Amino acid sequence: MNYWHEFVKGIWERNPILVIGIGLCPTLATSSSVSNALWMTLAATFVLVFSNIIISLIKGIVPPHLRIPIFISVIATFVTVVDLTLNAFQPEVYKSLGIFIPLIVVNCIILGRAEEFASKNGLVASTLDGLGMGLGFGLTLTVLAFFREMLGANKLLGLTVIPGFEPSSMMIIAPGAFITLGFMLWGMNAYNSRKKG
Amino acid sequence: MAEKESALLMKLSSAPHIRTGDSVTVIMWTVVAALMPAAVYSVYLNGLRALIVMAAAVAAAMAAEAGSQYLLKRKLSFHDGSAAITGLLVAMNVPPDAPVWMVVAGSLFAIIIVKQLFGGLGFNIFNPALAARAFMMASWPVHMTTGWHRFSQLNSLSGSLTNVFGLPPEVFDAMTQATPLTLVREGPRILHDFGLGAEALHRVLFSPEMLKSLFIGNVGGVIGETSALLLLVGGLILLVRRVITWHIPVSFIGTVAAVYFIYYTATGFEQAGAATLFQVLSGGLFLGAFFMATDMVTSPVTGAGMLIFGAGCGLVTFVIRTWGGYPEGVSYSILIMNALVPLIDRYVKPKVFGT
Amino acid sequence: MELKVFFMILIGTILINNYVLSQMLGLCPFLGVSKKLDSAVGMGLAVIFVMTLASFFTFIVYKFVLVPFGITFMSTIAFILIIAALVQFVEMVIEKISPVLYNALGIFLPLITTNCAVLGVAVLNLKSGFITAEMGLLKAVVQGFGAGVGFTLALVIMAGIRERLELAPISKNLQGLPINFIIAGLMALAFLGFSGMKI
Amino acid sequence: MSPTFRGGIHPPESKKVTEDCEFSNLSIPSKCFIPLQQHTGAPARPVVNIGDIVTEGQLIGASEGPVSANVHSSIPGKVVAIDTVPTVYHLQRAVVIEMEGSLSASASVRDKEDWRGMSREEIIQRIRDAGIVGLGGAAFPTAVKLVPPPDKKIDTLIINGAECEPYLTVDDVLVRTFPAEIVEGIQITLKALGIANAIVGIEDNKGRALRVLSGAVKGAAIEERIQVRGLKTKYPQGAEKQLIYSLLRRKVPSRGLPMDVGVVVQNVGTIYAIREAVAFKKPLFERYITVSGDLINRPGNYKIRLGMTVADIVEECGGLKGEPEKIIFGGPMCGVTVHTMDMPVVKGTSGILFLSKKQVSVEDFGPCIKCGRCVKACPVNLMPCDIASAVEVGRLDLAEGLSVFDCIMCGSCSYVCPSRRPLSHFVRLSQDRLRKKKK
Amino acid sequence: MMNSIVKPTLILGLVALISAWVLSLVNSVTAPRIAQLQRDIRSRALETVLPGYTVEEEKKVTVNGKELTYWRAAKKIDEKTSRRGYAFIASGQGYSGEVQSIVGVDDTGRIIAISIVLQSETPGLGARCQELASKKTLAGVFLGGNNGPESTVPWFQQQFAGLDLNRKIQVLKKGDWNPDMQEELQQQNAISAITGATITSRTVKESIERGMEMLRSAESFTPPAEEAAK
Ligand SMILES: Cc1cc2nc3c(=O)[nH]c(=O)nc-3n(C[C@H](O)[C@H](O)[C@H](O)COP(=O)(O)O)c2cc1C
Ligand SMILES: Cc1cc2nc3c(=O)[nH]c(=O)nc-3n(C[C@H](O)[C@H](O)[C@H](O)COP(=O)(O)O)c2cc1C
Ligand SMILES: Cc1cc2nc3c(=O)[nH]c(=O)nc-3n(C[C@H](O)[C@H](O)[C@H](O)COP(=O)(O)O)c2cc1C
Ligand SMILES: Cc1cc2nc3c(=O)[nH]c(=O)nc-3n(C[C@H](O)[C@H](O)[C@H](O)CO)c2cc1C
Ligand code: SF4
Ligand code: SF4
Ligand code: SF4
Ligand code: SF4
Ligand code: FES
Repeated sequence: MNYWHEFVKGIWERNPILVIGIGLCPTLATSSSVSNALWMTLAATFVLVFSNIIISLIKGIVPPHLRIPIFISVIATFVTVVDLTLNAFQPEVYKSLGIFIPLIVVNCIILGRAEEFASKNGLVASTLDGLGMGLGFGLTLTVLAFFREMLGANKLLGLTVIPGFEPSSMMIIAPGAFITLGFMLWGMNAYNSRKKG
Repeated sequence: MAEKESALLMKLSSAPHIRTGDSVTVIMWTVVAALMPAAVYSVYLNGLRALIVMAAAVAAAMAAEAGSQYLLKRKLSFHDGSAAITGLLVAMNVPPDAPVWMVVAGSLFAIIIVKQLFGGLGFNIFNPALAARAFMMASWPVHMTTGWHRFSQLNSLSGSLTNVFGLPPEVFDAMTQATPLTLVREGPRILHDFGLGAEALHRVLFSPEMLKSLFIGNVGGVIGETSALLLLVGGLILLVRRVITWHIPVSFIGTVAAVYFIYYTATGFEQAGAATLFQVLSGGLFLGAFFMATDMVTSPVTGAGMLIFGAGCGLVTFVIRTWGGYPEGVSYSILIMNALVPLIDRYVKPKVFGT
Repeated sequence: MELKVFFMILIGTILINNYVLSQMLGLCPFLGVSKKLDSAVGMGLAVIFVMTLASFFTFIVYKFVLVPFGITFMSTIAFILIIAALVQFVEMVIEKISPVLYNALGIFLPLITTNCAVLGVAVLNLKSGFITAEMGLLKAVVQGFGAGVGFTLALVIMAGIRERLELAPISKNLQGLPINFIIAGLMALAFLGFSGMKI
Repeated sequence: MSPTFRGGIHPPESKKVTEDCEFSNLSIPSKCFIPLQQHTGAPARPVVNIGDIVTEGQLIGASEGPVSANVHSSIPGKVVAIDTVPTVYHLQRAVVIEMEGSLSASASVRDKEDWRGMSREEIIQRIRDAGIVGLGGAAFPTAVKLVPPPDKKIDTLIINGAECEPYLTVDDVLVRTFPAEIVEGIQITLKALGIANAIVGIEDNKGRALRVLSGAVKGAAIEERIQVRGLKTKYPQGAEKQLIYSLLRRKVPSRGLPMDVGVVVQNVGTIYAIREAVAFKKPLFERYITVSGDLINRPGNYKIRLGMTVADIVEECGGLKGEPEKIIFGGPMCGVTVHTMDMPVVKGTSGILFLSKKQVSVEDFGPCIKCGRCVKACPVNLMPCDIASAVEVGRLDLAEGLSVFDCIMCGSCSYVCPSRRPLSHFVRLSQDRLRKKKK
Repeated sequence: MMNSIVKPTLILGLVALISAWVLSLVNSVTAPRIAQLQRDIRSRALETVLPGYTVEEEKKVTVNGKELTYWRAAKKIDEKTSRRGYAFIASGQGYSGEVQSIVGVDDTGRIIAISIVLQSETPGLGARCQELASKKTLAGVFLGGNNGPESTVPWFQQQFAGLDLNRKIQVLKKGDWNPDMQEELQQQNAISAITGATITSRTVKESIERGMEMLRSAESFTPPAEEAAK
């Protein structure tokens, strides 16, 4: 088993958003600023890694037909841990991520990893897989947030980028999110088809 | 995308062998010409600034069209007039004092994102100029909602609105700085500050002077909407030249009038007639109904479909103006109905002869 | 007066804060099932059905089980399990009662469990303060129904547009997801027209 | 207002050029190429051999099978070849005859027979023998049309004098020149059908023809009921489904025939030919045509022998003013372009047009801008824009749902399209492809 | 048969139990903090609008069926004298929803400060009522340019400090506020509206005036002029 590969595959080659096309709602909704995106990455990666760990540990004793409900319960438990912790210690972040924290539960990246990987692989591989996928998700999210925050608020992490530039506030609301992601996917396709020759 | 059939069109050419004189280029430039009365008048009313804004928008739109056609390796057809219309309408949809960079951004958005990405002329789903307006509205709301010109004093077409009702000068001043539709919403609050009731507002808004001003053209508003009369002239040119059909303008304006009349009557408003007329003449309804809802690419192809489309536009306009957050609903109503056009076209088809 | 409140909830969820176009919820099925108009309608109906029921059951469980026992922190787990069970149950019932309906909706039902709009409406019902509100249950159910209708509206419009675009010469790399996102963006732009609406 | 149908178009009429040209005869050509198929259905079987001497009007091709028509020699002479020649129906076998001997068989030479004494069968047999086919364009064997299946009850004969195609004036001049003959032809046809009602439909722009024919109907004291009615000038007023709807408000069902609503439609030229066939036993070997267009030196309406080539006609009509962009058999809306001056005139040829670049459309086409003009123009309420767009990207499945087989190929949609899209061509393409796919 | 229903239920129950146990542990740590935070928001706002005062009691007053929550506070000037201060919650319907602020007034009816605690106005327009006048730029932070001082009170809210609620407050359109305008506006007892968001600006002003009206029915104020006369 090539542990390095398990880690990096999620970042580009099997990037959950750009390649597999899942987990779209949190991607769009939490990319209005880089700081939101980073917090979301942290939250999702936490859930991914720990649910992968638990699931790879208990994979032997789970009755096959109860797989899904049990996996969902495990995931939901970690999501709730994140939810409560953010609410207590990062109230501002909690407020701006809104309902997308509980919705990590249905983010199919996580369930998908549990099903496809953690329930079949060992502890180390599953942990690395979770980390890699989380990073891939987070990286995409952050790049998207970078463009949206810069064009939509002329800010990055709260600091003005170009004094005097009047940002297009559409970029930080829904239409901007959709259009920017559309362009990112377009770029990805163009890059891939060029590479193929 | 399957391979185009062009190769199969024999050189010999199939019947019919004669064609109408109307071409896309002729149609498009006719629309530009029909917009000219209102545009020229607007320059007279709002000053050279309006001309600069329009010129910049048109140039940007045509350049964007040429550039994206070049990059997407399509046939160059930026001179067919459709991009010019889009640019012109982008400009006619912003306040006279709008910054030039903003209309340029609007034109680029319209042509590149709304039109060319979808395949260029004929394939766009949304009206490019209106999508650009919505884009600018969401992006730079301050520039889109300020910078109106007050009712002009130096105007030979229609006399300026005078303070016939003896309102305090500050009040009159404040009121004539807004667009008529903004006034409907904000007027009561302005008056309230001076201890006056809303009736004073209605006396001004629905007065014959105001209606005349709206019709002939002397109100604050976006570059294109200052004179209902000249828009009507342009619209009639399009009707006579058969560029557009009566269906959309008649059902759009008719629905707005009908619904407002019912609304005002039902809410026991005593000046229902004048108020309805006020609603019909303001807010760029004529600009939208004659020049933008009629964009054939983004409206249904059948007459019945057009009637439904126009009525839908009218209804949504009423809803947004009456209850919505924006004072003006024409542009959003058309955009929303644009999204429904594929469904309308799918279900409203003429019955095939003999079936 | 009360009727107006419910009407406002409906308008709010369908037009003003449309789940897909404004809240960005339920995007995976929105993009996944909008290729054909027929399946869009089927999916839409299934979602309306499940969202309405989910609003009802999650509300009941929250108010009468989680709150009295002081375990509101279990709400996410409870909700997702309720939704999963509900979808299973609905699937079984429909299969028994109406094979025709089952054939029409059946394939969409499993997809709904992982549709974040359904969990979203359950969570939003909490955030809207319906739990303590007067007629809260009814408000929650209306909100669930409205959210489903809003989702369906967006889905059906999208399907119409996508069917038409099949004939358009869109660049190869832009076809599929990229252009669909741009359409969604423009639809969202159009729906901004309803923002700030008050009746 | 004159009756009409929904849809249709108003192309420039361009009839002024020839509408006042009385009929004149073109010289008899020295060589004729007579195709064995000049009609819808199976080609005729040649009954002469190379080297045979034939007389004017002699049978040279016998009809084969239920839908076919006889073919006759149009000049006296010697069969020099039975060869494949280009015709408007693509490559066809044709009998080539070189002029020899004298002319004898023209109708006026024979004595008129009393057709009232003949039985229906006898009349129809004469029509069949004479090789009459529809002269309005479709060239369907007329005798077949006159014997509808027993379950179809015919009650009305409609005479198509609409002549809605631009440039063509041959039907107009025919009605003005031979009103009495046409009335008699109608009477014969009514008798052949065993009914008494006939309506002649003529577009309003041919006021003189309307007046002359109404006069002729009134003048002849006849027992049949023959009406002459004006129609709104609009293309394709002459298409039979539209004509029937305008005159009787009956809708021929989708993919049905006029007889499904109790009607038989015949062109005025066909009626004239029927009279000559029945009363004078004259086979169809000559017809009147319009020669027009901006490039012909002597446009007009001429009587010509079938099988005469375009080159001979050009020579007879004073030559061309320049290189034509298109030479068209028929009208500019429905007609077909020919690519060689050796093309022979056949029974269904109502006119030959020589048009310069100025007159015809040669532009490239662009994308559909969804203006809906084609939808408005289509007389059968199709959505030509959608059909064409679907075919263009190879989506036959979409075209199939759009009733492409109801298209009457009138070309109205293509005419009005501001984007110059060859819509009717795409519709035909979809028909061909769908037929192929079914097989 | 029995087994196929009982066993899964038991297993799932067990999973739920474990999860509930884990979560209750986490909850026991977080719950007090969450409650604490909720209290803090209000007390911090009170501190902002009544600087130097000690809040004594929370009271409610009902006028025409409408309820106003307010706080009485006092500030020591010297050993003997102390001054009263009040804070109340003012709320009004803005452009797209409720706009709520906490307003501090002294016993002469002058605004000490306000703090907008709730709004859902349009970003870029009405939402600028909470905008800080920050001049920090990315380049500035990284290259160490002159970033200027950062204010902690949103500029729109700062305008209200010192206005006299015994007179009507005027809403003028002078463009975005800057410190140079302060004096002139104070003289006119006016604020300058947020550009393009007159509705929001007006809402804040009107809600404060309405709140003050209600507060007057419960507490008495000595206008500055009378105080001077004394
Ligand atoms: C401004 C205007 C409004 C019209 N309103 C109507 C109408 O409400 N109903 C109607 O049947 N025709 C109306 N017409 C007449 C139509 O132009 C036209 O006669 C009708 O579309 C029939 O078209 P057709 O000749 O292609 O069948 C209106 C014309 C104009 C110029
Ligand atoms: C588009 C179109 C236009 C037509 N116009 C005429 C016309 O003007 N006059 C005419 O006699 N036949 C016209 N026809 C042919 C008629 O439909 C019909 O075939 C003919 O009148 C039958 O008479 P026939 O068999 O004597 O030719 C047209 C056909 C089509 C498809
Ligand atoms: C998209 C949009 C959002 C708006 N948002 C606000 C808002 O948040 N607050 C507000 O007071 N007015 C808002 N308005 C209303 C207009 O800006 C209105 O014209 C303005 O309040 C008048 O202020 P002015 O006199 O400074 O132009 C909005 C208008 C639009 C079109
Ligand atoms: C009657 C008419 C109205 C038009 N209205 C618009 C319009 O509102 N906005 C626009 O961008 N283009 C308009 N166009 C131009 C053109 O149709 C438009 O750019 C297409 O949508 C691009 O595919 C119009 C054209 C015509 C003929
Ligand atoms: S699980 Fe959720 S995020 Fe993943 S594809 Fe399905 S709906 Fe989308
Ligand atoms: S062939 Fe032409 S002129 Fe004759 S009927 Fe047809 S369309 Fe009319
Ligand atoms: S689709 Fe056919 S019938 Fe309709 S206008 Fe075109 S050619 Fe004529
Ligand atoms: S006439 Fe041409 S451009 Fe107009 S809808 Fe038909 S095909 Fe499209
Ligand atoms: S529906 Fe997929 S993440 Fe929301």
